[in-house]
Amino acid sequence: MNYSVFSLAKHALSKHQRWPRAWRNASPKKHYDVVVIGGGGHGLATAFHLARDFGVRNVAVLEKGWIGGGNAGRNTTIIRSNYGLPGNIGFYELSMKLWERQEQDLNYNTMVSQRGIINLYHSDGQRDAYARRGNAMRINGIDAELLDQNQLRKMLPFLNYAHARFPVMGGLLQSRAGTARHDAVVWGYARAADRLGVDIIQNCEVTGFVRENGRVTGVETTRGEIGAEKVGMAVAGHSSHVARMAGLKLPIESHVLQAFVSEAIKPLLPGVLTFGAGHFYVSQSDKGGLVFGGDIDGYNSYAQRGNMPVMEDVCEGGMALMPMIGRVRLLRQWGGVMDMSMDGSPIIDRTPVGNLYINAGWCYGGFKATPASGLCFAHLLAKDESHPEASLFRLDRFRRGALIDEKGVGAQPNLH
Amino acid sequence: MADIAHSPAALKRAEAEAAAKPRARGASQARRLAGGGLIDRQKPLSFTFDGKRMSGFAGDTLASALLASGVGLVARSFKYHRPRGVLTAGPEEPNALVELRTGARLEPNSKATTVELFDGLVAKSQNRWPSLRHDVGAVNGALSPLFVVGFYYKTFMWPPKAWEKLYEPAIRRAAGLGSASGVPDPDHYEKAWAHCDLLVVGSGPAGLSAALAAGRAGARVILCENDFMLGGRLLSDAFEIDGRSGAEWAQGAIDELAGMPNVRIMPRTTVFGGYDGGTYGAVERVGDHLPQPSEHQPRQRLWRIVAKRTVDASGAIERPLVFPGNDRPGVMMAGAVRTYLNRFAASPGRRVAVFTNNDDGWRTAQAVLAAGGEIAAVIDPRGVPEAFRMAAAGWRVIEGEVVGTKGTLDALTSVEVADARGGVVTVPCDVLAMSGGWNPAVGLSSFHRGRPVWKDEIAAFVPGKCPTGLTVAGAAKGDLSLGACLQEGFSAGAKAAVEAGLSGSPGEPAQAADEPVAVRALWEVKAPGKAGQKAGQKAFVDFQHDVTADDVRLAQREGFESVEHLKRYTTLGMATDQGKTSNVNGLAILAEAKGEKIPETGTTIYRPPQVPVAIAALAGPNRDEHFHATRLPPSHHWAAKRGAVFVDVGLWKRAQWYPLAHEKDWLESVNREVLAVRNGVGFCDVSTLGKIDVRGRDAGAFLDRVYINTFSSLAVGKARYGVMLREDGFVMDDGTTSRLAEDHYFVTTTTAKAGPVMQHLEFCRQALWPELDVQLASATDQWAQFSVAGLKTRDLLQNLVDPAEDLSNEGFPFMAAREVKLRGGMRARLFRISFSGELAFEIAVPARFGGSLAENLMQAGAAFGVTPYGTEALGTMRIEKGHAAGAELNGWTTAGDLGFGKMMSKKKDFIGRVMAGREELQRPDRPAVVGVKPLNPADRLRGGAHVLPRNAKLGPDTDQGFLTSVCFSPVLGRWIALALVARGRERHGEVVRIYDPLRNGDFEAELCNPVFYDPEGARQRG
Amino acid sequence: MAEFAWDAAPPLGGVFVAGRSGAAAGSPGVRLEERRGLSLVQVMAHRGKWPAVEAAAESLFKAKPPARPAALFADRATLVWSGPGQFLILGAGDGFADPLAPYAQAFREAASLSDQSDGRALIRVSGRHARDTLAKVSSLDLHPAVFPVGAAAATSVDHTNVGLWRAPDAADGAPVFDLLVFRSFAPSLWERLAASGAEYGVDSAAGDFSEAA
Amino acid sequence: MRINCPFCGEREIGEFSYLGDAAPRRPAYAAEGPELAPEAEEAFFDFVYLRDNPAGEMREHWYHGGGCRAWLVVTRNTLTHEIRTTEPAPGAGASERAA
Ligand SMILES: Cc1cc2nc3c(=O)[nH]c(=O)nc-3n(C[C@H](O)[C@H](O)[C@H](O)COP(=O)(O)OP(=O)(O)OC[C@H]3O[C@@H](n4cnc5c(N)ncnc54)[C@H](O)[C@@H]3O)c2cc1C
Ligand SMILES: NC(=O)c1ccc[n+]([C@@H]2O[C@H](COP(=O)([O-])OP(=O)(O)OC[C@H]3O[C@@H](n4cnc5c(N)ncnc54)[C@H](O)[C@@H]3O)[C@@H](O)[C@H]2O)c1
Ligand SMILES: Cc1cc2nc3c(=O)[nH]c(=O)nc-3n(C[C@H](O)[C@H](O)[C@H](O)COP(=O)(O)O)c2cc1C
Ligand SMILES: [Zn+2]
Repeated sequence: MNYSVFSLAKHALSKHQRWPRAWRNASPKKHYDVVVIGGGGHGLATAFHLARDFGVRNVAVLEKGWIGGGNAGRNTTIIRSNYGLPGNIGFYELSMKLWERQEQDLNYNTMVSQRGIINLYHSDGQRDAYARRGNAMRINGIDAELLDQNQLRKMLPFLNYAHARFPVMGGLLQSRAGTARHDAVVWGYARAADRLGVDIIQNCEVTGFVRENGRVTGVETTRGEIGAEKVGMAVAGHSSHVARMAGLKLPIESHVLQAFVSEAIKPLLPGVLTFGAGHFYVSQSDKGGLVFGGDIDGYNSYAQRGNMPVMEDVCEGGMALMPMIGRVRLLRQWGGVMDMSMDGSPIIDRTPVGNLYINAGWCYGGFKATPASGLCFAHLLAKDESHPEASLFRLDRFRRGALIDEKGVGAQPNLH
Repeated sequence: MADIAHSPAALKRAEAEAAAKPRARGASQARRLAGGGLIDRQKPLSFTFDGKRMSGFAGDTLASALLASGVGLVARSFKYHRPRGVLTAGPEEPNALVELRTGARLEPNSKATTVELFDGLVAKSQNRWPSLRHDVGAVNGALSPLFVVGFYYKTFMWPPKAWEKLYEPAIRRAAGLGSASGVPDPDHYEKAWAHCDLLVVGSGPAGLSAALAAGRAGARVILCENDFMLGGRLLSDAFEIDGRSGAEWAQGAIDELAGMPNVRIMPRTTVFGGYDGGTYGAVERVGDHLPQPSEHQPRQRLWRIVAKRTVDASGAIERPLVFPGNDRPGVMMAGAVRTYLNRFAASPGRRVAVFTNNDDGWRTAQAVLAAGGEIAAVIDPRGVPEAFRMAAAGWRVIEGEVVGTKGTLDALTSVEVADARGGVVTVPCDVLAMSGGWNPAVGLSSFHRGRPVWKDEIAAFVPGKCPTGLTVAGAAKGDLSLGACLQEGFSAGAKAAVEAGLSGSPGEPAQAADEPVAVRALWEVKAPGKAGQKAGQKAFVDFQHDVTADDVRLAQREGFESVEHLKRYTTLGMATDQGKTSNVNGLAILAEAKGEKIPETGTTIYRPPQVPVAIAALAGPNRDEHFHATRLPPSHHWAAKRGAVFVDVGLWKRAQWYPLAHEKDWLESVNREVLAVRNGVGFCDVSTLGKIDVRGRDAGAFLDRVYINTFSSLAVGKARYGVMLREDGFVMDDGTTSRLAEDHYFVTTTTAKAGPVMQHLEFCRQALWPELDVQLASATDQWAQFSVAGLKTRDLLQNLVDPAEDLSNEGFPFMAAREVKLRGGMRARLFRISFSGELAFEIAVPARFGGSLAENLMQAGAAFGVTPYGTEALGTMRIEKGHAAGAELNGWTTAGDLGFGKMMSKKKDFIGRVMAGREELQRPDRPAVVGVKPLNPADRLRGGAHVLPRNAKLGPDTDQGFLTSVCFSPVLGRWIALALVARGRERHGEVVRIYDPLRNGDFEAELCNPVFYDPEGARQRG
Repeated sequence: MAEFAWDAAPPLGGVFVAGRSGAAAGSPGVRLEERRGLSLVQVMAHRGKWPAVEAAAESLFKAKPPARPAALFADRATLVWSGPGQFLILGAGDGFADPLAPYAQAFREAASLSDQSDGRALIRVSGRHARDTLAKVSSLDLHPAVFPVGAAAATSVDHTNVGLWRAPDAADGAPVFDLLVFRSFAPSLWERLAASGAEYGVDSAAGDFSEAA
Repeated sequence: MRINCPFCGEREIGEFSYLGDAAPRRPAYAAEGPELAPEAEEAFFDFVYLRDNPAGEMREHWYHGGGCRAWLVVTRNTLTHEIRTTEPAPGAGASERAA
């Protein structure tokens, strides 16, 4: 049954006693055409597109905990397509286009909110670097504008222009960027995939691979063995761990990124803002909390919690940029475990192991990728060839040197 | 040290005096008890709430003062805008939130129950319009049948564009509670570090006992108390310890601790988080109890406390009961009622009904009587507990449950009670004190992800695996009774002292009886039969977010069965009270709906901060101009005197250009500086370049391994340009290195990479090649190093150096480097290197003489019109000269891309050599540095513009590169640029399209040799 | 050609005015002093040559150099540990004479020397609130039992490297700490120290190293 | 987090910077001549890019750049952040080792 204001009214009459489950509580079948490991945004979106666009409906998504319990459920929800390098540009724009019709695709209000993102610059060099990026976007038909300080003062009068340690000179604006309600994205894909017949199996951890002469034929799980023609892993943060079960070593490290939210306050910030002279970016959730974050903690970690120096560093950035938030209180602090790849860009590819496919290395930027990642991974799983927009996210690019290193810092994950 | 003015005893004293004198009692404080309490009746304070003037006493919180003044309605809830009153007496308060203070000091969402009253305090109710009593938002309540949990996920989807335009703005306006000031926070904040053997969190009986035991044993103890008064529940309850009243015992303990030099007592200090390595975060509210912080003092101070051991004695939080109408003003926590009566001498109401499922609630009835109040009834599904048989004689006791409440907007008039037989009686009363049992405060003990475990005896979760070094004591551990708290706290403190290696005697623990604490879980009142129909009010679980028991069940039916899904779907526990009163009730109701046991359902994850913390406190002094330190080069003061314009380069402030009075813009100044150099002579402070002394027998061999070219072969007295790669084969940094002695090289790096290169060299030395004898020292700040450039350079320097020095081309050839004597007895280093392409030297003297060097260069060059120049002119000349710099060394370029391919030695191992050989790094169509000249000299180039094939169609495949460095070349009289362009080296002379839509640039230009100026390099060798 | 004058500009010249700042009541709780006119030589032992370094140091100072974090107050100079196999020789210097000269011979075989005389500024923090002031900038535990006279540390303050050691107590028994910071950072550090001490009352001064005890 | 520098004692994490896994060893190869053996490229690829990324104990490189400038090898648990040992890198404090 479709969600709409009418169905709401209808159910109000029956005191909301009759709402169906958003997705079935499925238990594992013996065998599937495709098993997707990981019930995060990417895994669920992959299942959805397999079922809807490629007619592959005998699909299971295996989640070790509760769906969305990983990074999909703990990210700062920024969506944007303001990348500057071939490989990324087209892919993230594909994703942005999918975001723009997501509510209709899923019949679920994921609150995609295109309130815009502004990356601030504080020096001529930084301005030119953003100009390079923005121009690359425009060449690819993506919206981008370079704001000077006057334009910025009109849009963001509350920034610290008067007493800035590093002058706030302007910013790169992408108006179509914004945020989406992260949990809703997970639930929306789950419900839509479920309605197409996909089994979403929670509390089902993959503990190993079943292999016949080198090729994967299924997975071992905490809920028994499950056979599969093909297995796709989308286990962000735990990719090395799962890949090791198949004897693979990846160009990936697991790092913690923290995020913070303030007490809910009345509307204060228009869109998404990133500080160019420190580690701080922020937006305001529909609930009213300032949602902000900064740099990763900087050392390998699976602890899913952060430390104090980064929290202080982020708040220093916040106060340097907008001292008006000083008396707003920080309500909660958390962390997520992410795949940090060696060039800061993702991997969507086959693996050297037959029937095993990988979707990994999303670093701190994979939420915005969710729709396109799902579509492209589904494409790869269904057709055994890369989607055109994901054709550079290859596993062997590190060996060949075809790196996609937006930051230009090289093979050191904690610097990306 | 403890703020003695606010210690219980001091206030008792003050009160005695007060009793003697005629009452100094705030006229409007109708509900203030005639006597008792730990408030200072000698210090009346006045404040306003929603513009209405009221009064209270020192020692009050805003909440207690409001109650004493008879204010029942203080706030509106988040979603349905329901009228709400004060529920608790602590940081767990979900209802009584106000906008505190005004203007730039406005603090939204301040909990009236934790705000310490001060004279002139101004508070405003929030999330209501036009007023607290008449709030149109209340219609949401009427619409609640539609606004069920999760409703917005199911609608607002059409038309697609309407979300940003229509629905979202409306939702956002409705959401949020208070407003931020919108202007910079005017107060100062500080950070500090503290170290101790034992950190004690909380100053109740458990905390005080722990501090006493450890302190007596000689341990360095820090005792942090969130409240402005120490004592915890001892301030609220009529306890007896060692034959004295609890409050008196607490005062004794505080006095003893205050007398110990090894103990630091920190009131108004909240330990908000525990992090790795025994590091705890705490916020000290230095000036929040004052109208504004006193001079030279911060508003708040962030403490990083490093503790060998920690005792978490943060107590327990009382649980509301979930029954229809439980959110009405006048319904309060039973423990809070005792706090208001005993500590604040403020009566929430005369006629009190108690609804409890545990023995502690009954003690509220006793407290009410003791305070001269009246017991309307005690309602307990268990009937009268054994322990209270005597006391309860003559009380109206109903074995049953409350199933509804009646009252006005701001007061309770009666409660509906369903008795055991299903009959419903109406009990008139103006306060309902409820107690659902106590939840140990498991926050701090769970922040390292140890999951709390269920304890049936107290029907609550208690700490599970605790962070290393932390032990829990008292109510926080689930030992709810006083005797146990004292004992537990004491032994925890004594143990910590021993573990910290102290042998002193902890003395004796204090003694007290254990009060009854029996409880029978009651997660939700389900009114039987007849009462069922009668009720029909909402039963709230999360008061602030208006999450009801029905909402919990609806979420469960829709499949949000994981407790984490429940939280995210209903927002239960996500309000400013962090679910302190709602989490456990919510998950218990979920467990029942799922037919699970509570421990199976489990808790959500506990995260810091334990209570919300002001963002400014976490930033401390690092804001505004002090966000980061500032580095000043040796000529800074001199340049400032000349009116230089400065630019931030990393942390450095460098002179960007030196404007003259008549010059109309920066370009005019920069052009003048460039031409002055090219036609005469000028100088520029380049001290910010990284400088590293590389010494030791194997210094040469070492540099051979870190540079692509060879340095062991460099002659003493010579300099050589070098390029370093990262191990992945891309360029890391470049610079000139001079050999000053057999075993002494002087390496320079780019300003930006000085730190990273030093770290890299140390790694190579210590981790990769320990066998080499190499020593490294940073000399960046040691030398004032200026570049002196231009035709007349030699003439100028001849004036400055000792006559004995030979600066002729033979005596001091290109790329020579050595020590020289200067007139006036100064020693200096002279390097004949050129960034500008002119005849140039770099001259270095000890940094303290940087100012003098500038003066003396001016003097020595006066005859030649010597001109100081800044970073802009420096950049212009290097671009004219085609030197790659920061913008070209962007982390994506190989030595080949930059034109240094031939420098890469094939005879030795060096960092990055192997990976630089990868196919993609060798492709012929890689970008290369080229020069760019607009066909029309009037066209202005801009950094970041892209290079496309002439009349190309826009699209992914047409992008061929971009402009990295741009300047106006005064010698060529036009804008020129360096660019990284695919196959650039082969394309000199080709016309391309320069595309810069961001700045409306779109014109044609010619690719050319990047060396625009003096390609043969005759001038620098001249 | 006229002669050229070379005036030494101290790292904190023009950054502060000597005298009282912050809280004005009572006697100042903390004293900040820039100690000017340094000679500072970093000694870095060659591979395996620590014993030889000790010998050389003893010949010069009649004392073993610190092999672990410590500051040693010899009669001709103060020796401060600055890292494994490294220490600083701190004395008075006018910047004209080559600071390495007096030591080059003795350490020739044993160690590399690097002139740091102009690379650092020396700030002395003393007074009854010296510890409270430093607690706001330093993460070290400066409790007397943990950080006695002669204790030293290579540490950082506000993300900047700082050498910190405890000198003998002042006449009034108040503790005395010396902070050695990179010259270009000195003004920022000074300002942070002055702000941190403000609530106790600050007395700022400049002194010549050779004069100070 | 706090790291116990073998030279300085226990210090807060802000004084240190992180490099990563200390297990991969920089390969030796025959550097003479223009053409390198293909194995060299394989070995370096492994060294530069591939990581075990264990969930548990890991030996890793930390730099006490905000202190004594020694490189350290720290054994740390990536699940709990507990540190078991800290040792100097082979060349740190080399002056005290035999030449
Ligand atoms: C604090 C933070 C802020 C972020 N902010 C942004 C942002 O603003 N914008 C943005 O674009 N990106 C952001 N990201 C990154 C983004 O969240 C991730 O890249 C993205 O969510 C990863 O894809 P996913 O949703 O599939 O991952 P996840 O949600 O982590 O899904 C992976 C799932 O795999 C499951 N799993 C793991 N191992 C197994 C196993 N053996 N068996 C079964 N299941 C398993 C996990 O339980 C998890 O549910 C942020 C990340 C963090 C941590
Ligand atoms: N009879 C019962 O059912 C029952 C139930 C609960 C408590 N009690 C009584 O309550 C008392 C419990 O003693 P206790 O010492 O364990 O707890 P307590 O409640 O007496 O003291 C805890 C103290 O810790 C402070 N605190 C909490 N979190 C803090 C933080 N993060 N930072 C700084 N301070 C913080 C609180 O402000 C409070 O003052 C006993 O007297 C006991 O009899 C009785
Ligand atoms: C966009 C966003 C908004 C959030 N808003 C709130 C909030 O208003 N209140 C709250 O308690 N937590 C909020 N959180 C944090 C969550 O409670 C939770 O901490 C986070 O999703 C990580 O999950 P975990 O803490 O259970 O590991 C928010 C998280 C996100 C990503
Ligand atoms: Zn160290």
